[in-house]
Amino acid sequence: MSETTESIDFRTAIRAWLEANCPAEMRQPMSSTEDACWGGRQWKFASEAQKQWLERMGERGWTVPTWPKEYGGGGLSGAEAKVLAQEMASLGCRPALVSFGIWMLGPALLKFGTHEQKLEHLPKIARGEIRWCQGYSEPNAGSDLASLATRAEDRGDHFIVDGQKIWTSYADESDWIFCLVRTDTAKKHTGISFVLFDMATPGVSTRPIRLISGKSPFCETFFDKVRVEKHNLVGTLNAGWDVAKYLLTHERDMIGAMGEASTTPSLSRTAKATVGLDAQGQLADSQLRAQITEFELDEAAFRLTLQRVLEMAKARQAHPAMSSMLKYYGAELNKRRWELMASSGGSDALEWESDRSSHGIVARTWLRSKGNSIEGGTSEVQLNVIAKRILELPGA
Amino acid sequence: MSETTESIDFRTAIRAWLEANCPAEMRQPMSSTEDACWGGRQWKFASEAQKQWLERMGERGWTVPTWPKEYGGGGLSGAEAKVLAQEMASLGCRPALVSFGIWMLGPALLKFGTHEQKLEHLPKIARGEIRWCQGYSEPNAGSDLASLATRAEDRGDHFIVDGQKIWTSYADESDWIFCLVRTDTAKKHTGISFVLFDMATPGVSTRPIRLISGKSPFCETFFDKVRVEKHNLVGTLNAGWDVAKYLLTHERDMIGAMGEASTTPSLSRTAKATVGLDAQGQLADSQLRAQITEFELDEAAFRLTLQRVLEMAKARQAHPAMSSMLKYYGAELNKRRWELMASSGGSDALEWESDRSSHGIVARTWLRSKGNSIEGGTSEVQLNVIAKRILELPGA
Amino acid sequence: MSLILTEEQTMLRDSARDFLADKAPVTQLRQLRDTKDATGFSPALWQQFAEMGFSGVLVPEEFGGMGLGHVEAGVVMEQIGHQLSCSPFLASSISAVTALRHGGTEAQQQSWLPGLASAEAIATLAVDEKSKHQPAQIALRATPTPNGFTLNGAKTFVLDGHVADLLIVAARRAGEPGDSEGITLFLVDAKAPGVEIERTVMVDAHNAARMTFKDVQLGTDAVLGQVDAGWAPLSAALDAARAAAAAELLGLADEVFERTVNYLKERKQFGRVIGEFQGLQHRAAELYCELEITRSIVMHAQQELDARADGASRAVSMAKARAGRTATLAVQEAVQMHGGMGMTDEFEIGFFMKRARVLQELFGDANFHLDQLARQQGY
Amino acid sequence: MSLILTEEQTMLRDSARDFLADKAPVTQLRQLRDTKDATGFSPALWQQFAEMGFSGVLVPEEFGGMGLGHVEAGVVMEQIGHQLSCSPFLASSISAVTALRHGGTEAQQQSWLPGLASAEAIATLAVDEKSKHQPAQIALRATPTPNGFTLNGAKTFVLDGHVADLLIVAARRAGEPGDSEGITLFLVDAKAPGVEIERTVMVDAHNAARMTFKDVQLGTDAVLGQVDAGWAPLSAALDAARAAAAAELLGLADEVFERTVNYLKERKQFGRVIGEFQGLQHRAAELYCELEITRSIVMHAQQELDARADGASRAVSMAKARAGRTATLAVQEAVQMHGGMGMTDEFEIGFFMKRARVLQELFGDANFHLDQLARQQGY
Repeated sequence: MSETTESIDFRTAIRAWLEANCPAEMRQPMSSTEDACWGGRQWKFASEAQKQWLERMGERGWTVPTWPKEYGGGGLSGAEAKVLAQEMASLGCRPALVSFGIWMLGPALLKFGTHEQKLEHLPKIARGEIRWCQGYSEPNAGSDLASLATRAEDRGDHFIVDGQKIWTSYADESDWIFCLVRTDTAKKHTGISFVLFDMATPGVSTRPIRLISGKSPFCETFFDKVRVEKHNLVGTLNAGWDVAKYLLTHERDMIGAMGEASTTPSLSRTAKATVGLDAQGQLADSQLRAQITEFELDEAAFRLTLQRVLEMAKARQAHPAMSSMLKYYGAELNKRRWELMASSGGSDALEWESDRSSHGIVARTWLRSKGNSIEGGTSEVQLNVIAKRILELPGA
Repeated sequence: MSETTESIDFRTAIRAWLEANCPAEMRQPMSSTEDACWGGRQWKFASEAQKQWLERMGERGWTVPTWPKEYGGGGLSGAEAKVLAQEMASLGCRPALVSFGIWMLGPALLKFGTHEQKLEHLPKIARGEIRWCQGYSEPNAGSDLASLATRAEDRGDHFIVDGQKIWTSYADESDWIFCLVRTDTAKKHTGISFVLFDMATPGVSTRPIRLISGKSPFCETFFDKVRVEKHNLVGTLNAGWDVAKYLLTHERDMIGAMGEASTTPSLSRTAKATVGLDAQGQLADSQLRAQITEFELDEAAFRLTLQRVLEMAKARQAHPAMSSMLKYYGAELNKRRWELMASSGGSDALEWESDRSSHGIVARTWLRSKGNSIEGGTSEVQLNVIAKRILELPGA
Repeated sequence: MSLILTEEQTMLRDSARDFLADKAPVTQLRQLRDTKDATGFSPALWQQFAEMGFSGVLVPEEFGGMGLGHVEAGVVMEQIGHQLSCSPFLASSISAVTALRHGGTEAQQQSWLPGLASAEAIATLAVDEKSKHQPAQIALRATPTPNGFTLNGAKTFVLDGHVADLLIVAARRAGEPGDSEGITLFLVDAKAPGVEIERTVMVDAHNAARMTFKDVQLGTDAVLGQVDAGWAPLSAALDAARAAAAAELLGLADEVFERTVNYLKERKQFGRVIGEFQGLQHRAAELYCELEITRSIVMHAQQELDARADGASRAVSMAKARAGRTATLAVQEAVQMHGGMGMTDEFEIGFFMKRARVLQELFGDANFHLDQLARQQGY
Repeated sequence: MSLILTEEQTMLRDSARDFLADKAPVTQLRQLRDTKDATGFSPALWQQFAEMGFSGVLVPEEFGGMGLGHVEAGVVMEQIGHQLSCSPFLASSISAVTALRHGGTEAQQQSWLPGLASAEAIATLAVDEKSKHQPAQIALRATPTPNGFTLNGAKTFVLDGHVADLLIVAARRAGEPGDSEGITLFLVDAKAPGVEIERTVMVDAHNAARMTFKDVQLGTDAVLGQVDAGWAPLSAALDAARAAAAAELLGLADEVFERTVNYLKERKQFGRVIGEFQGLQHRAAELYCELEITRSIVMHAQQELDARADGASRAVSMAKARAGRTATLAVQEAVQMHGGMGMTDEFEIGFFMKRARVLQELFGDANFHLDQLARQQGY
C-alpha cells in the first residue's frame, strides 16, 4: 500500500525530530540487556546521553506512543506508532525506556483503571519516574494463582496486607508494586483483588533470589501489615483475576519469543571447533551431528511458525490460545539449544568462574534456560491450555 | 550346589526316557511358531512324530510336569521339573504341547477350581484333547474389564449368556472358552463371574479379525442365549475378577518377553546391506547409525533387566508390579526395533505380497508390532500401575 | 511472503476437499486394494482430475494447463492426504511435469505437457535403483551409439510405473556411482523394446513398479536437458515431488489427528471419556504443536519452489524431513490411542499408517534429508 | 553372574550410605563451594575413607587395601552420587589405582599403592587435552633423552589435579594424534620442575585442574607399563573410571528421582496433590523404567570389569552412555517438576543437575560411547 502525502509528511517530521534529538551514543546497538534503561527513583543513568534520551522521549510521550496524551502518552494511532518504530529502527535508536509499567501495568490500567488512577500513574510510567514490579506468584501457588494466600483485610478506607510473594522481578530496584491479594477467603478465583502500593510503605521488605545459574533479578517479597489505601484498588473488588489474566497474556507473548535467540552462537560452528570434522567433512561425532541437525530444523520451522501465527493473528485466523503453543515450544527449544551448546562446548563449557569462560557464560545460560519452561506458565500448563481451549478435550 | 545321588539317578532316568521316546523329528529346532502343537479336537498333526510325542508326554503328565498326578500332571517337584526342562533342552526336544490351557486356565483352576472341575478339565488339557480360548475383552471394554457387558442371567441351575467378546485368540480353532461374564449389573468389578463352556454350545459363533498386518489368530466371538451349567462357574459368584487378575499376571509375563526377539535379523547388518558403509567404515546414514546404536544399547540393557528381575523375584526382592515395567518397555522396544527395521529395509521392505519379500514379512511384522503396546494391557495401563503400585502416587 | 493461503488458494483447497471427499475417499482405496484392481486407481477419477484442472496445475496455460505453482499443487496434495486418494497426480502432474518444464525443449514440452494436463497421458520418474533413495548413486548405464544411446540397468520404486506411458529415466552416461555429474535424463516410451515392467504390490496399496532396461535403444532427441547435466532437472523434479509428498504427509497427519481427537472425546474407559486423562491430553497437545510447526515449513518449501527453481533444496529437505517425522508420530499415536480398534483392518487408521510409511521412504526419508541439511551447512 | 548384590555387598552399601549421609551430605558440598575451600574436599572425611577401607577398596591386601572389585567400588560410588560427596575417591582410589595395578611394576605398586590405600597420598590421571574426551588424540609430547624422557604439552579436566601428589600422564612418544599406538604413561611428581597446575572452578564445585608441562625431566623408571604401549593400561584405568562415573550418575539419578516423587506427593496445585496428574504420573513411571534398566547395565559393566580386565570396554561404554542419558533425564525432570523451587540455589536439586552435567562429560559423554559401540560392531 502506498503512503499518503500526509503520512509521508509525518514520517519526515518524525525522522527529523529523531535525528535532532537522539544522542549519537543512543544509536549504538545495545551490547547486552544491561544497556537498557529501566528508569525509576533508584535508577543510575549509565550516561548523560541515556538521561537526555529518556527525558526527550518522555516529554513527547513517545516512550508509550499509543497512550492518550492526557496520560503522558504520545497520542499516536497504531499506524503512526508503526512509522515511529520503523524510523527508530532505521536510525538504530535504542528504546528510551523499557519497563513492566509500559508492558504490563499500563495496558491493564488503560483497560481497568479509573480516570484518577490513570492520571496518577501513567504519566510517571511514561517518563520513567516510577519503576513497577509485579506481585503474582507465591511460594505455594506456582502455576495456580487461584490458591494464593496473601491476605488484604478490609479496614474501611484501607486494606492491611499480609503475606509473601516470590519471583518478583527487580522488586529490590522497583518503586511500586502491582499485586494480587486475597480479599475473600471463602472463594477461589473470585476472591482475589488487584492492588497497587509503594514499595517504601512500612512493612514491605525484599530478598534477592539466587538461582542455580547465579545472580538473578528475582526476589522474595514480604508484606507485614502493609497499609494500602482503597483508591489503589484496580477494577472491582474480588475481580482481580480478570486484570491478572489480561496481564498474563502479555507476559506469555513476551517470553514465548525467547526460543528465538538470534544472537546466540551457532551450534554447528561451536561443535566444529570442539569435535572437528572427519575425512568426509562431517562432524566427527555422528550422534551430535544428528542432534544438531534436528535442532536446526526445528528451530527454522519454529521461526517460520512465529511468523505464520503473527500473520494469522493479523488476518484474524489465529486461535488465541496459539500463544500457548509458541510459549511451550519456544521454551523447550531453547532448553534443547543449551543442552546441545553445553554438549558441544565440552569440558571448557563446564568452567564457572574463569575469565577464559566469560565467568561460565555457557554453563550459566544452560542452567538459566531450564527456567524457560517454568516461568510465565509451565510447559504443563501450556499443554493443558492447548488440550482444553484448542482441542476442546473435556475435563480437568 | 552339587546334586545328590538320588537326583543324579532321576536325571539319568529322565534322559534315558527322553532318548527312548522323543522321536528324532521332534528334536529338530522349530523353524517357526507354526511348528508348535496346540492340540484340541480340531488339531491336525503335522506328522506322526508330533502325534506320538504328544501322546507319550501326555501319558506321563510331562506336558504339565508340576501338576498333581490325579489331574493328569507329572507330579514333579519344582526342582525335578527343572531337571526335565534341562534335559529336554540338552537333547533339543520340542515342547510336546503349547496351549492357553497350560499357561492360563490350568494355574487358575488349580488355585480356584473345585475338585470336580479339576478332574473334569485338567487331564484333557494335559493330554492336549481340549484346546481353550480366553474371553475377556469386549468392544467397549478395552483396558477396562470392569465395564464389561456380556450378561449371564441366572436361571436357577444354569446361566443364559448373551453378548460379544473380541480379541479371542484362536476362538475358531478352540473347543472350550474360559470367559468373564457379568452376573450383577448393579456393581462393577464385584459383579463379574468366571465361567467355562463348550464352543459347540448352540448360540456361540466366531468371526476372524483381519489386522492391519493381515491374517491374525484373533476373533470376534458372539453369544446368543448360550446355556452354561452352574457347575461350570469357577470360584465364587461375582468374584471372577480375582480369577481374571490372577490370569492377567501370567499373560503379562508372557507378552513382556516379546521385546526379546533373538531370532530377528540384526538391525545393523540389515542397514549395512542397504545403506552401506562410508570410507571410514561407518554406516553412510549417520542418523540411522545413531538410532540403531541407541536401540542396541537399550535392547542389551533390557535383556539384562529381564535377567535381573527374574533373579530378584527368586530372591524375593522384586516388587510384583515390576512385570508392568517389563511389559511396557518390552513392547515399546519391539516397536522401535521394527520401525528401525522398516527404515533400514527401505523400499524393498514396503512390498506386501511378493515372494521376494517373503510376502511382506518386514512390513507385516512392523505393523503387527504396533499391537504390542495395546494387547495384554496397554502401555498407558502399565504406566498407571507403576505410578500407583510402585511409586505410590495418589489418585486416579 | 505471507505464510497463509490467499483467497484463491483457499477456494482451491475447499473445492479439492469437497471433490476428493466425495469421489475418492478411503473406501475407494480399500476397494481398489481388495479387488486387486489392475490399474490401481479409478480412471474416471483421473479424468475428473483433468476436468477440475488439477492434473494441469503446474502446466503453463500455453500447454493447456492452469499455470499455477507449487503452493497450489501442495494444496491439492494435502487434500489427497486427507482421503488417501489414489491417482497418478504426484508422479505425473508434479514430478514428471516439473522435469519436463525444467529440462524439456520446446518440442518435448509441446509433445507431452498437453497430454499430461488433460490426463490423457501418464508420465513418471524412474530414479531409485536400490532400496534406499540415493540419487547420486545412479548406475543404470547409458552407452552412446551412432544414433543415440542404449540403456541397461534396473529401477525400482517407480510410482505408477505399470500404467505410465512415458518414463523419465535417470541414467549414468559418465562418472561413477556417487558423482552427481555424468547423470543424464531420458524420455523413454514405456512400451519400447527391452523395457520390462513389474508392478509391485505395496503395503499402502498405491502404485509402484520395478523395471529393467535391456539394450533399450534411444535417439538423441530422447535426452531431456543436457547430456551429463541431468542432475539439475532431476533435482528440480525430485524437490517438487518431495515438497508434494510432504504436503500429502501433512494432510494425512492432520486427518488422523482429527480422527484421534474425536475418538478421545467419544471413547469411554474406567467410567470416563479417555480424552479427560491428562497423559493423553498432553500427548495430543504436543502433537498439535508438531503439526502446526510442520505446516509452516511445508508451506515455506512450496513458496521457495515457486520463488527460485534451483535454490529451494534446503527448504524442501527441511519440509520433507519434518513432515515425515510428524506424520510418523501422528499415525503411531493414532493407532495407540485407538487401542485394539486401530489395529484392525476394518478400521481406516491402519491405511494412514501404511501410506505414511511409504511417503516417508519416498524420495528420501527424514534421515536422508537431515543428512543433506548438515552437508549443506558444511558439517 | 547374578545381577543382584551379595549379602556382603549389601552390607557395604548400607555402611557407605549411613557414613556418607552423616559425614558428607549435599550441605557439605554447598559449604565447600560457598567458602571457596582451597582443598575442595574435607581432609577429615578423606581420612575416614581410609578408616572405612574405601580408599583401598581396589588395592590388593598385600599393599594394605581391601582387595575387592569394581562391583564394590561401584557400590560406594553410587552412595557418593546420592550425597554428591566431594573426595578424591574416583580420581585416586579408582582411576589411578587401576592404572598402577594394570601397568605398574612391583616396585611402582609398592611405592604408591599403600599410600593411596591409606589416603596419605593422592594420585590422578591426566588424559584430556581438549574440550571433548578423545583419548586417541593425545598430543602431549614425550621426547627421549639420554636418561629418560622430557614432557611438553598441556592437560585439562584433570580431577583433583591441584591436590594430587602423583600425576599419571598419558603422553605421545610416537605416532600421530589419532593413533592409539605410541602412547606412553608416565608417573610424574606433581611438584616436579616444569609442572604448572591451575585449579579450575567448575559448575559442580568439584575439583578439576588444567596443567602445563614444560621440559619436565623424567627418568626411565617413570614409565608406567611399556613404552608406546600405554593404551592398554590407560584404557583399563579409563574404563574403571567410566564405570565408576556411571555408578555415581545412577546414584545421583536415584536420589533426585526419589526426591521428585516425594515432592509430587506433597506439593498441591489447583487443589490437588500434583502427583495425581496423569501427565506427571506417566513421566515419573517412564523415568522409573529408565532407572531400573540403567541399573542392570551399570552392574553388568562392573561385573565385566571384575571378570576380564581388558574385555569390558563394550559393557562399560554401554553403562556410561546409558547412565549419562538417564541421569540427564532425571535431573531435567526433577527441576521441571519442582517448578520454580528447583531453579533456586537454595534448593539442592540444582547441585544434582550440575554434577550430572560434569559426570556426563567426564571420560566421554553418551555420544562418544555410543560411537564406540557402533565402531566395535563394525558399522
